[in-house]
Amino acid sequence: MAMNIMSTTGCLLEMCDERFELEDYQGGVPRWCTGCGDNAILAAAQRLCRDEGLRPEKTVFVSGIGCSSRFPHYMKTYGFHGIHGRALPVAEGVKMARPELTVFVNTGDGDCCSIGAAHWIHAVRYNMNLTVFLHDNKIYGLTKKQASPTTPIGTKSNTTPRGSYLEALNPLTVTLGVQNVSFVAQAVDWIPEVLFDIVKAAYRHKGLSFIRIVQRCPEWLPDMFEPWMRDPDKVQLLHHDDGLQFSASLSRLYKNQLRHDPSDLNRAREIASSLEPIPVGILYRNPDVPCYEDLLRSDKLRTPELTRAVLDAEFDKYTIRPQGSEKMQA
Amino acid sequence: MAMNIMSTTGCLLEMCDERFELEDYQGGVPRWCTGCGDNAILAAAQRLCRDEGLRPEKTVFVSGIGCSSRFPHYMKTYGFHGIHGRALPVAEGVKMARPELTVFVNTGDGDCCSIGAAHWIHAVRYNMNLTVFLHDNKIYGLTKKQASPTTPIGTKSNTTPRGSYLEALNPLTVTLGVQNVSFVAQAVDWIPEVLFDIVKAAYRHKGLSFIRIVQRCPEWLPDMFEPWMRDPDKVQLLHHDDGLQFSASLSRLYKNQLRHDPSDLNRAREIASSLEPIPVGILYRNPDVPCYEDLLRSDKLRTPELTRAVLDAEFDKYTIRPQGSEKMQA
Amino acid sequence: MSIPNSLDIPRSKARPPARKAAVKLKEHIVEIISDSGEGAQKCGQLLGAIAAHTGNGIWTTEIIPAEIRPPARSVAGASGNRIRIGSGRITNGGEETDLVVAFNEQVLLGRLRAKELKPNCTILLESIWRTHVDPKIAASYIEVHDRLVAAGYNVHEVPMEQECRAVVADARRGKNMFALGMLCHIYSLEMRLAADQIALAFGKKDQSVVDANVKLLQAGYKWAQTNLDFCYSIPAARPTEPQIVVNGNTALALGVVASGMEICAMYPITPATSASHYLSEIFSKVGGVLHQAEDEISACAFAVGASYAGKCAVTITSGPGFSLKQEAIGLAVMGEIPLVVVNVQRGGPSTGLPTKMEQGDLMAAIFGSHGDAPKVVMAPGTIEECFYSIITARKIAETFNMVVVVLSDAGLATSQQSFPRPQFSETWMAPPVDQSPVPDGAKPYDWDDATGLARRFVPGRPGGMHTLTGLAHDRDSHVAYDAEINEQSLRARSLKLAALQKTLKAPPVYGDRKGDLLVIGWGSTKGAIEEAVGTMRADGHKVSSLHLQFLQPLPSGIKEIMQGFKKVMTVESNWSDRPQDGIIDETNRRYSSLAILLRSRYLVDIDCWSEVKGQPIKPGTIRRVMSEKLKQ
Amino acid sequence: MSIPNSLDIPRSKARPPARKAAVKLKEHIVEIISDSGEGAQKCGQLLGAIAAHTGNGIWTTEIIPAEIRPPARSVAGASGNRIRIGSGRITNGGEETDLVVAFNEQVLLGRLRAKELKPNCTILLESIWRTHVDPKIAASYIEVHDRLVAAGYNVHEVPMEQECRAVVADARRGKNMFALGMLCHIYSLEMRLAADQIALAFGKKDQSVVDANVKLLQAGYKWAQTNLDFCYSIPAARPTEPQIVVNGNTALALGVVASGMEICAMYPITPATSASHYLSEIFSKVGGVLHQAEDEISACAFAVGASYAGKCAVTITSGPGFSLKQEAIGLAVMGEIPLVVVNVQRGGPSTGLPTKMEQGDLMAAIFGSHGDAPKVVMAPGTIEECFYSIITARKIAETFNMVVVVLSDAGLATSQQSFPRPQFSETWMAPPVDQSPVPDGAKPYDWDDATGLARRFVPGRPGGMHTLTGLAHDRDSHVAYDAEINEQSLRARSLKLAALQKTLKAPPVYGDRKGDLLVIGWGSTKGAIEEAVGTMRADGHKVSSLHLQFLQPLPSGIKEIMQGFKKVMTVESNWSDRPQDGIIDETNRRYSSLAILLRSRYLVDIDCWSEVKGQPIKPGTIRRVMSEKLKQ
Ligand SMILES: Cc1ncc(C[n+]2csc(CCOP(=O)(O)OP(=O)(O)O)c2C)c(N)n1
Ligand SMILES: Cc1ncc(C[n+]2csc(CCOP(=O)(O)OP(=O)(O)O)c2C)c(N)n1
Ligand code: SF4
Ligand code: SF4
Ligand SMILES: [Mg+2]
Ligand SMILES: [Mg+2]
Repeated sequence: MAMNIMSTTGCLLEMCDERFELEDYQGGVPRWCTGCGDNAILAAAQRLCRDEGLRPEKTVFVSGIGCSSRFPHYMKTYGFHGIHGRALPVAEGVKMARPELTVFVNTGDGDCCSIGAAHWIHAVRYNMNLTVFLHDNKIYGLTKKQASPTTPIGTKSNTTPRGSYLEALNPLTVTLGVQNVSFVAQAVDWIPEVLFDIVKAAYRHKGLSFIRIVQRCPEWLPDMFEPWMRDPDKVQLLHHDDGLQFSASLSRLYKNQLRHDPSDLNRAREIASSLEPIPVGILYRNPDVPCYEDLLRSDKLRTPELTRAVLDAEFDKYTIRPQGSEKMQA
Repeated sequence: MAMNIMSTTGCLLEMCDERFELEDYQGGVPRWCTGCGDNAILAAAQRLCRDEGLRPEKTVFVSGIGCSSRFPHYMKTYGFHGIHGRALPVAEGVKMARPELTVFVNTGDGDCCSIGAAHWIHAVRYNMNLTVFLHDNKIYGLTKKQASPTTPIGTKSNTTPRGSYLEALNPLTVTLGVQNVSFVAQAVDWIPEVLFDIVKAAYRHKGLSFIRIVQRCPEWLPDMFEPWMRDPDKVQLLHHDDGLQFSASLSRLYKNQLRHDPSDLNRAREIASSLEPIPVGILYRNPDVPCYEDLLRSDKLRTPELTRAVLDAEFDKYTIRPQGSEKMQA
Repeated sequence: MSIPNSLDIPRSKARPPARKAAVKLKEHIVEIISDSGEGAQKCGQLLGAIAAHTGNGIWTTEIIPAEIRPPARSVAGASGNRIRIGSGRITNGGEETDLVVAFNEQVLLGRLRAKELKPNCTILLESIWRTHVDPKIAASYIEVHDRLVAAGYNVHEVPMEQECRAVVADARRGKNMFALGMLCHIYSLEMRLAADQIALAFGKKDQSVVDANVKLLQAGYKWAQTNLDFCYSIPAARPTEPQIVVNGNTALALGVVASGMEICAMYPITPATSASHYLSEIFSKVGGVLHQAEDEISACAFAVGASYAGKCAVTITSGPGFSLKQEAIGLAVMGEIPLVVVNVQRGGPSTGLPTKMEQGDLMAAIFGSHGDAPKVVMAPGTIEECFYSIITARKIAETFNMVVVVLSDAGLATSQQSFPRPQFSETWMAPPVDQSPVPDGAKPYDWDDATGLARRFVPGRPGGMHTLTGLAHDRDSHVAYDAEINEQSLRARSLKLAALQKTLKAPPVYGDRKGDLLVIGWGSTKGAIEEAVGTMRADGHKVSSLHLQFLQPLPSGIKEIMQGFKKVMTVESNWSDRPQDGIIDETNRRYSSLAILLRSRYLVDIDCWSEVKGQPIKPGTIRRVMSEKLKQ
Repeated sequence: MSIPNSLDIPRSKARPPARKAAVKLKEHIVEIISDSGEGAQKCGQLLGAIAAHTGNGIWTTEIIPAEIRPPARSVAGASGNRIRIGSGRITNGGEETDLVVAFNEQVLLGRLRAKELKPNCTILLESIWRTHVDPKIAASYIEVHDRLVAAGYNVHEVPMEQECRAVVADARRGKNMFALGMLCHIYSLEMRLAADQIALAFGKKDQSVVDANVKLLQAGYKWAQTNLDFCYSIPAARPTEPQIVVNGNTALALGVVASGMEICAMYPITPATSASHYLSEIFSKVGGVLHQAEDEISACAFAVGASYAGKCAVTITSGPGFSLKQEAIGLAVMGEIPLVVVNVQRGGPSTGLPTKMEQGDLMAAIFGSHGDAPKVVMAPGTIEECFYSIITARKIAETFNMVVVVLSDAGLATSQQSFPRPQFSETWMAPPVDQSPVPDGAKPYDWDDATGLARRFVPGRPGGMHTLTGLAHDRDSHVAYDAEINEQSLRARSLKLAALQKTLKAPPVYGDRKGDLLVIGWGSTKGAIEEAVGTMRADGHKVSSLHLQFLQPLPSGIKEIMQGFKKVMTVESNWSDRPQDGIIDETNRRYSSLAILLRSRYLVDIDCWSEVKGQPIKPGTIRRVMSEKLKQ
């Protein structure tokens, strides 16, 4: 329950009025498989909400369809569990209508990179102030193990019983190919500390922050993520004064680190191309890309008075007044 | 009309049997506006067909909807003028069913990069042996001047009367962001010689060759392309021993040239990002990416005999024979 | 070529211009056609505006070539406008054309072949081609001219460009105002009004442009006065209240502004797009947002998101886009999210006839989404209804938390008509988004047992947090696969339609409530059907018509109305098999859309007649159909 | 909790096991349920296979939890199988369960709440929980057990895991074979057959696995023999020809192979996907290609492209995917490209009930695409028809150059039934792609005036070059906006349906052709409806049924059949408003889908009854509905 610790000085800022606890964000009991990486993402999101003091009723998690898209049900905020592939346009609509709401998006590798690919490209282009979690488990989870665009080549699945045919799509390089891109990061579910740091940086970035989270699916791909988890050197942490900094303890475990300036797009694309080791951290950030909602929304309020005035001005252009026909035709 | 110049030696190759003239590829009279860049693309395609001796009945041009998608009607080959945004999947189906056909795709910046964006990304990924012309006039032509994803920021259109809001999408960097990409080039309609060279290289590449053609639309954007045409230095020709080589006369006019090795993906992405000057030539080529149709099609022929055999083998798995029930239950 | 052979029409050229008395007409249909870019559109619009300001009823129809820029002087290239001017209210485009001003003989041929000209109509034909340097062009002109004359058309050659040259440098671009001048004389329209309209139209440019155009206007007037041996007047009935003259798409856009909706998401598609063009001009002035999405699915999902967030949104499209939106529409139905979907229908199926009129999407609007997806479907019958239907749609959408589909069509989209200037009312708009805390224990889907209605918690309301889902769900919005819960929620969503239906009354019968034949229609055919019924009744036939604005749910009272008639039939612009085709019989005939709905509901043997020509159905055609039906 | 209160059932525990004589039964319904992953599915499948090999009729139904991996011991988590075993042919899942083997009390509770168990059914319950270390679990077990006993269920506690431990190390994973052994004893099934089936199922793994499982089987058999005081036998009728036992989706996939189609394009979606899984295993063996596209639109467009190129293709999906395909389907209609679209329906609208049965997409199949898009719609009524309908669909598609939609559903998809092993015929397949030169002067759309049929030129044919277009077009496939041409082509596409209809005859009436009540159905409800009619008739009621495989066009002869009955109603699994709801009356009641179609065509007052519970309709329910209708 929310603890109302009203300050005696009557702080004006609404956000200071109440403090929220983790359980204020905990919705239904997650129904993901044991060991499913989605649990770690949920924990990071709930911690973020708490730490940033997000009001549950002003926060919306929007998703598509898939295991990962069950996410909103497990939050105690507002949620929208929509249709397959359309999480991003729904979220854009929410944000455009109500810019004061904090909007997150949960989408899967099928949801985002397959059926939703057009929306993905264009969401990056619109650069609305949304935080996007791409839960990339490299498989179709909910529909029981079909290859997704990010499934590594050769993977046996129910639609590719002799191994999948194509190189995996790299969501990072595609995202970084979009002109308007403003924030791209990569995280892995099994380093919660870094996952949280990235989520926080993404949330604090104004614009569309796109986080690809490599997410384990023990149900269908029990062995896929093993090598990375066994060998910390297969993960390369990206650090920078303008990016993330890692604790000493973490650095002892993850020795493979690279200094990367998130403002360097060309370099970001190069790093993003690496499949082994996988880069983890902020690949690109440009705080100067304007947000679509700011460009599109006028400062006018939709009041009846204004509406009447504008309508009347428009009607005037098309009006024929009775006096106009004072003189009858011969 | 096709001239049948049967060689006396009875050449075995069908392609040698007949020679085709340009008019063998000329269909209905083009209905594009005067000065429309689509005309130049049509001329290049017809010349390619002639020079490569493509049999009209074995050649298919597939398109979506838009001014540019009228293209197939103006060829005298087979054509498929489909629905908006779906040129690529239709072409993929044609090619998968009939790999022996030569299949071209004509698509517009709206058709390909907006409504068709998911198919675009995935067509690049499938890497089927198709030659794709992206007629990029930076506007919705057929529907009368709405901003497209490639419309430069600030452009006035019927849906952006106060100027378009977003940076133009760069089709090259997005395409180059797809892991399986095998051929990316950029051409401009107003240098027909280079356009043709690129079209030829694209056609000869086995795999999906994606050509973004900057195409003038004098009807809606009469001034947009002026600066480039006035100043040849705003175009940068890419040359390489493994890429294009330019004639002396062309090089006199287009002095701004850059040596670029088409096998260098990182460099290709950097060059592709340049908006001014615009790079023209082959940005990337990798002949080693396998084609989806080769991966997916078995060498089996769909004969009744084989069908009977396979069906019987399957039925056997599920069959209960009368003798199975010889013994009745108590 | 199909030039009729009636020959006994006096030709003007034989006679010297005489002093004329204006012949009084009840109405006339005028066309101005040219290559595209020559300004016939503008000329027609202005003629319509002048007539409307005079007090005449008008109906203008755009003549749009199929291509962006068809070749000059081509049969398929006619671009222009057609104006029906009448003494009283005009509700549709009427029959064939009485008088046409053509800038070349080829575009004229196109109209002839389309059978759009009356057999003996008056033709004012630009004569410059007669002496064209290209002998082929000159020959073509002379040949067509002579055949027209021979076929009985009342052809007047007009040296438009030549006359214009005396006034302006670029004579080709001035022709349209010259033509307007001629028409002002021919229809005895006031030059002052015409000059005012020109000033309004060109006011944005500088005064010299206005002046040049007025000069051309006067030259045309003068020429007609001097050279033509006829002129008309169409007495105008003085309107008692201010009118506005707009086309259907402008009316839709104004309706969006008036309805208080704040977000319109769209993807360009003909013939819907011009509504968005207009909105993109004005919407931001009231704090509205026009979002051009990357495709129709995204546009619809965006609108769904905005509506969910508390701002009921609208998405505007045409047939192909409507098909694409079906899944997202189903989500709105399931989530009980209010949503207005406008479908400006065009010829189908598939890409079909993008610029042409058809009413082919009614069944897709009702039944298009998979599963049981009850939604409201309504169709404006006039330009005025285009405006008000959006306001109604928004209100129903938010009252019932339903999807409301508004079916306009290409006929209404580009046609202009005058109607009383709307008086804005605050009740048109929704109250501000409710941000009050949700009462304890309230559930997001507290379906009312009798009406199926539930409240709705929009984000921002404390205590209302829940996750909306497209999966089957219970009153808490929790995913539920339970059999009973599934039936409960299907029932609730369906009951809401019945609840709305209880508030709807059958529209008034046009004509008597008893008779031999009742024609039922919907959407843009309203004016033509009622005009046809009106003339038939004037001729003594016992016919009436009923025009439905709500197609789902159907209002009650229709059965009782039908019982007053011996025969009932629908008249629609969507396909129905012709009974006269040999292979067609009662076991396989595919009826037109409304007929299917009415037959199914009322079990009455309702016949249908339909035409799918890409053109509005003409009153005369409907008259003929009714006569035949009466005889059967 | 809803445990019935009948108490007078003797309980087994009180009595010592006695020497038993097998009680002869006509049929029994058996369920095996567990947490998912515990193998109840497998046990059920094997039981079905053994019974089928014995010569019994069977119908197996999967019990699928809603989540991928629901928590252990959860009410919503039951995973398993339900097998109806009968003496004769079995055509549907039947009524509630007679005997259930449950691996824990929670999954059992779920089935109870879903009202899937007969009030006094026999329960074999794993007893290990009684002594569980977690006192909460033990308490829960005891509480449920006691209440079940009190409620009159015939509960037998079985120490399955404990008994298994004596045989294998991982006792938890062996339970299912133990259970199978018990069931073999209970139903007097032959152990040799059971061992054979186990060998077949585990043959891929090594022999030790087979041996272990056979040991478990024997242990179960023995236990039941020793400890249970009842056993049954269900006499089997010997089939005279070979049968195959597959589920509906496997039958569909086999149909695709048999039809000669070469390309299947799909996007994963429940419950359609398993058909594609199977195809992805076997299709390449016959030179076929299974393409998993990036979305459903792409899958459909891909199939359209392949069909256009001469290889009639199929695309398989379920409701939401079907909605998305509507635009591309319209293109195939317009281009007259043969195409087979399979929609394995699930609960709607929107994402709805992904794993559950419904017949909600009939109207969307007929009317879903914008404009007039005539297509063939057919629905298999049995597993066998799943197989043959694909062959028929391909043939119709290519004969008429039309789109054929095949509507299966989640009920058929995962249910198994035996039917005569098909004998492959070459005529099932299309001839090779025609690559001969096109005759001089032939046109790509040479619509026959009587039937609307046109030939088709596929790429590769010399002289046939043309551009297919989704725009309105003439016989040359040239874009044409002409009014007459548009009507001509709409007419041709529609006539083809009538031409097909002339070849269709009404299906046979099940029962007499005269009587008090005719029930009309379509699709997967066939078995249940006919069973209900059969029992009603046996009870002396004058009822019959008619089951339609073609929904568009409707075959002729239906009206004549209906005339033989006093009352006609449809029974369907899609929503219809309940007349007893206060707000519902004849002016607003929304009828179920087939009822709408039949009412509209035949103007007969056809009532409808429908249930939308996500479950196949039970014969008993239909019987009750018919009885009520007879009384009205
Ligand atoms: C339109 C539509 N197509 C297909 C589906 C079926 N479907 C549900 S989830 C899913 C893919 C899930 O994969 P992903 O997006 O990677 O999410 P995950 O389950 O792996 O988290 C599919 C194909 C659907 N519900 N709707
Ligand atoms: C589903 C659908 N949506 C929208 C349209 C309308 N439409 C036709 S062409 C077009 C865009 C054309 O732009 P582009 O692809 O750039 O081609 P261009 O005309 O510029 O060559 C649109 C939106 C349509 N025909 N179908
Ligand atoms: S199937 Fe995979 S992604 Fe889905 S819940 Fe289980 S582990 Fe997670
Ligand atoms: S509108 Fe533009 S793209 Fe279209 S034909 Fe004209 S010039 Fe070409
Ligand atoms: Mg996934
Ligand atoms: Mg374009």
